[in-house]
Amino acid sequence: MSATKNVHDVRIIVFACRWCGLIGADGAGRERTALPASFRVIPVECAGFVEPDLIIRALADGVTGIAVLGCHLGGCRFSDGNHPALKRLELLRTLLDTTGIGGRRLLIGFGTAHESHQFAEMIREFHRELSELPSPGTWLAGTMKRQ
Amino acid sequence: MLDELKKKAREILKAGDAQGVLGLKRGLFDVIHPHVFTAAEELDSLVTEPKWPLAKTARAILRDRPGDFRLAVAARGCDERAVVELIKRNQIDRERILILGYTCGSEQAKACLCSRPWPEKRVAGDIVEGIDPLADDRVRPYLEGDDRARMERWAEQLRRCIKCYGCRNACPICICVPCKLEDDLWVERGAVPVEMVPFHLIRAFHLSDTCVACGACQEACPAGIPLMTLQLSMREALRKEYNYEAGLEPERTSPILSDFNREPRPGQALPDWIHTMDRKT
Amino acid sequence: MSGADGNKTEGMAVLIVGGGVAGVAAALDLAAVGVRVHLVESGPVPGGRMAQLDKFYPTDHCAFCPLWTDIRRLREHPLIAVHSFSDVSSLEQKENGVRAVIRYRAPAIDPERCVACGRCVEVCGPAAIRPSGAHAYPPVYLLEREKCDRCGACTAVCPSAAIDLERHESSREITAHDVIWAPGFREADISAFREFGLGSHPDIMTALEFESWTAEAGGNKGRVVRRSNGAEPRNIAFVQCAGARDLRLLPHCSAVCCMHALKQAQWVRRRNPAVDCVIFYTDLRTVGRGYYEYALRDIQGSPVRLVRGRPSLIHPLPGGGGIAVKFEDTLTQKRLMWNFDMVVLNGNLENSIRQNALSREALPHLDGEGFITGRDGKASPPACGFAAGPADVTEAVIQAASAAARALRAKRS
Amino acid sequence: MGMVHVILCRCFGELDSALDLEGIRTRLEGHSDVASVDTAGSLCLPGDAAAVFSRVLERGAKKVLIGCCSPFGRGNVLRDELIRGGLASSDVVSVDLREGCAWIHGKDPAGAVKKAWNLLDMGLASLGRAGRSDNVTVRVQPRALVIGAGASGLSAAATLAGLGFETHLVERTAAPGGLLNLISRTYPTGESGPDKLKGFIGEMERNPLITFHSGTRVESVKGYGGDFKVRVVSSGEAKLIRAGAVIVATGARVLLPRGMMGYGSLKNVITQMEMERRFFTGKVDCTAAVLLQCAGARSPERPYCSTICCPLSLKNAKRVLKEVPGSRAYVLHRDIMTPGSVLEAYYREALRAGVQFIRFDPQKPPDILGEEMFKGVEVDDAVTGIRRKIDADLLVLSTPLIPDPENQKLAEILDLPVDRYGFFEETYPLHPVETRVDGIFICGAARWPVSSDQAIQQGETAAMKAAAFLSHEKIPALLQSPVPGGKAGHARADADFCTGCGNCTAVCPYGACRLQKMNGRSVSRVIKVRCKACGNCISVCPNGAMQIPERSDRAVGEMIRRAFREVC
Repeated sequence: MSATKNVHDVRIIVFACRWCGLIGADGAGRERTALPASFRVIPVECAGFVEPDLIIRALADGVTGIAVLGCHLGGCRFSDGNHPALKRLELLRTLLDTTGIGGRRLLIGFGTAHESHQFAEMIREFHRELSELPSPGTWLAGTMKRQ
Repeated sequence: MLDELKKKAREILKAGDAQGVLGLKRGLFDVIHPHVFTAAEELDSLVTEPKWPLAKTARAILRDRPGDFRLAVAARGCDERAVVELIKRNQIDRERILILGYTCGSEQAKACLCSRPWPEKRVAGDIVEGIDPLADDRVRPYLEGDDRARMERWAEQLRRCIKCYGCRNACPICICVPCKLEDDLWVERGAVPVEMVPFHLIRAFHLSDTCVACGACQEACPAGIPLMTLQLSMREALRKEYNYEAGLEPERTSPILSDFNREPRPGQALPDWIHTMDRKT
Repeated sequence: MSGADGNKTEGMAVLIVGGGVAGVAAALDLAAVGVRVHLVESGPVPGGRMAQLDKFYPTDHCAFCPLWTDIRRLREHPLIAVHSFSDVSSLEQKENGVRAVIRYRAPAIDPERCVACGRCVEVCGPAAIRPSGAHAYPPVYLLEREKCDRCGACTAVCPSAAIDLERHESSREITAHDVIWAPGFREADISAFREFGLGSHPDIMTALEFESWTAEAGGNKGRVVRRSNGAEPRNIAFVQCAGARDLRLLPHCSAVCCMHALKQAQWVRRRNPAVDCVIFYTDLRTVGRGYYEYALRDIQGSPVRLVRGRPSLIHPLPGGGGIAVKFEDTLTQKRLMWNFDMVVLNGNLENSIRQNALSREALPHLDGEGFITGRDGKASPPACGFAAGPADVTEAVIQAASAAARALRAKRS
Repeated sequence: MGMVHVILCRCFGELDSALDLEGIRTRLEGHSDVASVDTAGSLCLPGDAAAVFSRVLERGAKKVLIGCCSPFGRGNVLRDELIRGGLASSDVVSVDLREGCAWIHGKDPAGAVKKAWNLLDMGLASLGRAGRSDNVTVRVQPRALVIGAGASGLSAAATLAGLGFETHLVERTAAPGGLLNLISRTYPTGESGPDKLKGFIGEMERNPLITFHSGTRVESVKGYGGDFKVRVVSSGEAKLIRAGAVIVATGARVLLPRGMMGYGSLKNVITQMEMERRFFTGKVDCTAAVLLQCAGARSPERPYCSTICCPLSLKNAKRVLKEVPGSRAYVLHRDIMTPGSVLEAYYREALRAGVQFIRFDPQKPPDILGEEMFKGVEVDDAVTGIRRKIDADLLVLSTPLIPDPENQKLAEILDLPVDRYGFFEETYPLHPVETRVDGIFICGAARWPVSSDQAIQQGETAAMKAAAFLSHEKIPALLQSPVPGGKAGHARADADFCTGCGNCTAVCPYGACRLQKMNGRSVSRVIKVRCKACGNCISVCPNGAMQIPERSDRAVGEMIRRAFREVC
């Protein structure tokens, strides 16, 4: 992997809950905020829908960063379904830290991305941070050839 | 300690509390293997060395014996904790199992990096001080230091994995049939060396809140990969956040399966806004 | 969902005046049992005051969060007709129902055809077109007629032919079996009371002004700054019962403002811990579920100071050095004067029935203090939210369903 | 040949140039999953949906992928109309190409085009692998069950009967009325408690739709919203009631302040309830009464304000002055909680009637004087700063309403959460009487301390919400959802994969997963009606046995893989 990372190597998957996480992205779009095209949004019903194994699988498929945008704790329409989700994702961050992949590759934003400026700033900062993180290296990149 | 255990086992068999005692037997040609002792006399050949995880064996035995068969298990601390986790996961019926706990020696504790080398229901042996696994120098290089170096160190270890599933089969808590690691969606089939991230991280995360740190996976790994070290950081996180340790409290389900009202973080208010970029919005 | 066989609700219709949180709740409850609803909303989209709030207590949510899903249910429901930009010009009680004339102030930009592409904004000289609120659902563009110089550039550039400057008022008559009043509240004008100093300094503002000034979706993106010079304030005074519990103007207690001030103080502390907040109260009324602990969290958690005493004079200091607040702290009996960078006046809330019912006979019977309570024995139409008496969001939604039940039972018997 | 009909919106040219729709269109036509591709000038104006429908039927495509604008903009207009027209919601996917792609990446056109292709490819991946949950419909039992015949229970039953629904009213004690039977006068109108309920009790006896079960307790509740099987027991004999909706109106208890401020040790120290009994019997016999507010409330053990003690105390203070000529009445308070217009006017009337209000600092509570008989109080008046000594011959403690001790048991029976004070908890703001179990509603003091008028009003509120359930013969499970537009589907556990570990039963916020014995081992089974498709069970299921067909792991895994694929 080239030492200096060009912009196309950053690949962010954003799991955004349809009731709060997605609103910031929509607002940012309507205000024509210019953001790097390095993220793809997958809408989910609730942050609880985001399976930790899927995040691990995404890392192996060449995704360099995952953001999970859910509702504010106590604001989940599914009767506090986002509480266990938050606990799981924080535990997954510990595991990613231990193996050196870096918990910072998993961004958890509960109730913090519903405004367009919040979403825009978060994506820019996440993009910058990921481009500074060491390149995923062969072992993390796993089997890119499986496309 | 061994004869205390034998005495207790004989009492239980005689009193009919259990129809069988699961322990290690020194059989023909001094081969040691797990055995269900049904008669009191047989118990002379009961041994407690080497360390052998018996929880999963106990589950299998109880599965194919009639409903009223009760089994006693000669269990070390980690075996007992593994049985408690299996009870919590409805794999073993609480009434049909009895724990004959015996303690481990300090060198065994040092070998397994064990912090609690004694069972709750102790029948034989005296309690020895456990060690703090995170402070051990076999573990520290894999948990501290800078990300880049740590990632390389883990990569160098995990690259030697030959996907023999030994770790999964030895683990007393890994009970899923079929297992996700055999599914093509999660781990590519037939690729050796294995896709390190999915195989090892998915397996490690599934056991994040159930691993009793018995070290069976590490001992079973032919490539000698420090697999238990993967779990230690998550166990530490659970202990620090919710003071929960797998296998200790039979009535308490894992804290990450419930909301903050039922399983709060002691001493912390409900974290209402979370932004892991450590930027206070 | 057609009505069930059990009760006779087919063909029933109810007129709801006011599309705020109470009106929306009442509309959804009635439609759920198969009753057709006419929801008259004066603004561009339903949401009312709650849509203007940034956060709301006691859960510290974004206010639009629970609201927009209910507004979406409203739009999807086949039985509910939402009349935006409308109000009730006349209302006649008939023996089996009500005949109402709804005045529709047709907007220049038709919300059903506007695709929010924003091209009209670029070509509009006098900048008379702006997008509706940050989280209006669906997003529409509004043309302010007074700024518009009718040049027609926008009409030409609009791809979906949504703009028609000639569109004017029109009226529409509907018959319904009953009316539910839910017009909500507005801030009474207390600039006449010199001691509050409203209007004498840009940093003296009412609660709703402060809410939109520091809103996360607002221009300052959640930052707490002074309106006079944009600098960060050192301290903020929240003055309660400004104009309320005061026989000169509003004898009632507006019920929501103590908790609202606590919420605003808490949010100021979250956004800028260096700002000191002082709440001048008379009785700190924290009555609902978790409200008192919300107040405790405010006081013990972060040093928000409570002073029991109504300021006697709020006056900007000459030379712009801030605002002087003279008051007696009735718990220490000391007369003090402190300087504040910002002052927020809470409490001057009155219901907006008169604003919604334009003609005399459209006005329902009001009790002595201008609310629809039927306290003095006269029959009063079902009402919910501030129209029936000061109430917060939870109370308003509870009253909405009970008003709907009363309207339904009256017509079935 | 694929099964998906793709329709791309040019949005009057907004997307045309920015995303090179023609290039994408030709590439899509070559895609294996795609049956046909069309572009349209707009998709959200009246008449557009009809055009799309005709083309979909013409091509016989089963699934539709729409490339348009954001669901918060007008991206839902066409999708909702297609679903109303008959297509299943999992067979119509809309991809946000405008706000989420063309506009947000205006400065990086190459990146925007690649992203548009990837987003459409992901939409095809999810459409291709979307199954469909079988749509269970609930046959609604057209009758309601109200637990508790206090003010809110009676009002709920009367309202439901008034709306034409058969109602069973279950009361633990022998007679209806609850706490109001003991209240001699209620504020603000002054009507007596029993008089206030006379109308409701009369309605209960007269109306054939209401069946009253006195001395009856709820033993168990099975089933789900629309069809609850409730076992009630009265004097040992059990009955089964099948109800479409259940209303919890079990009320609350008044705290007996034993060992507090002389209660129990000093004579003439009573609670407000005993004061009411004195007014009933007419033996008030006191010349000077001190009414002490927040007795046991707003304290560390009960950190909440109980709403009714201040207005109740104002009423009793005024009555003492009126009924005992020459008497004096003092209200010792920390804040007078009379919010709103009606209660504030009531407070003014009490002031004019001559009740004296003394505010005290919670850190310096008043001292109670007297050895066996209450003699008076000494208190630091916070407003004047002087220490006042009041001699009086009656001390009335205003104690808060506390949750009924049986709430915990009933909460387990109904599988409802109680809040940290012990009252039943609502699910979500703007839905104050609804709970996490559809079809079970809470009202009155069981939900939170309320006045008699509020209890009656909340009874009507809960009845109205229950009527929404009972007024439908059949309710499709897919529409019982806390979010608009219905549920994404229901979860389903694959019996051979499931090892019975119970993770899903622990994590499900709705208790929709239950473990069931199946040939010797326990297997998880999902109650489709209770499941709201929040996805938590899928995330904690170790071997993927639990899936929601509309959004399986395979679909999302494939979407991730295609997210950054090169345009081929």
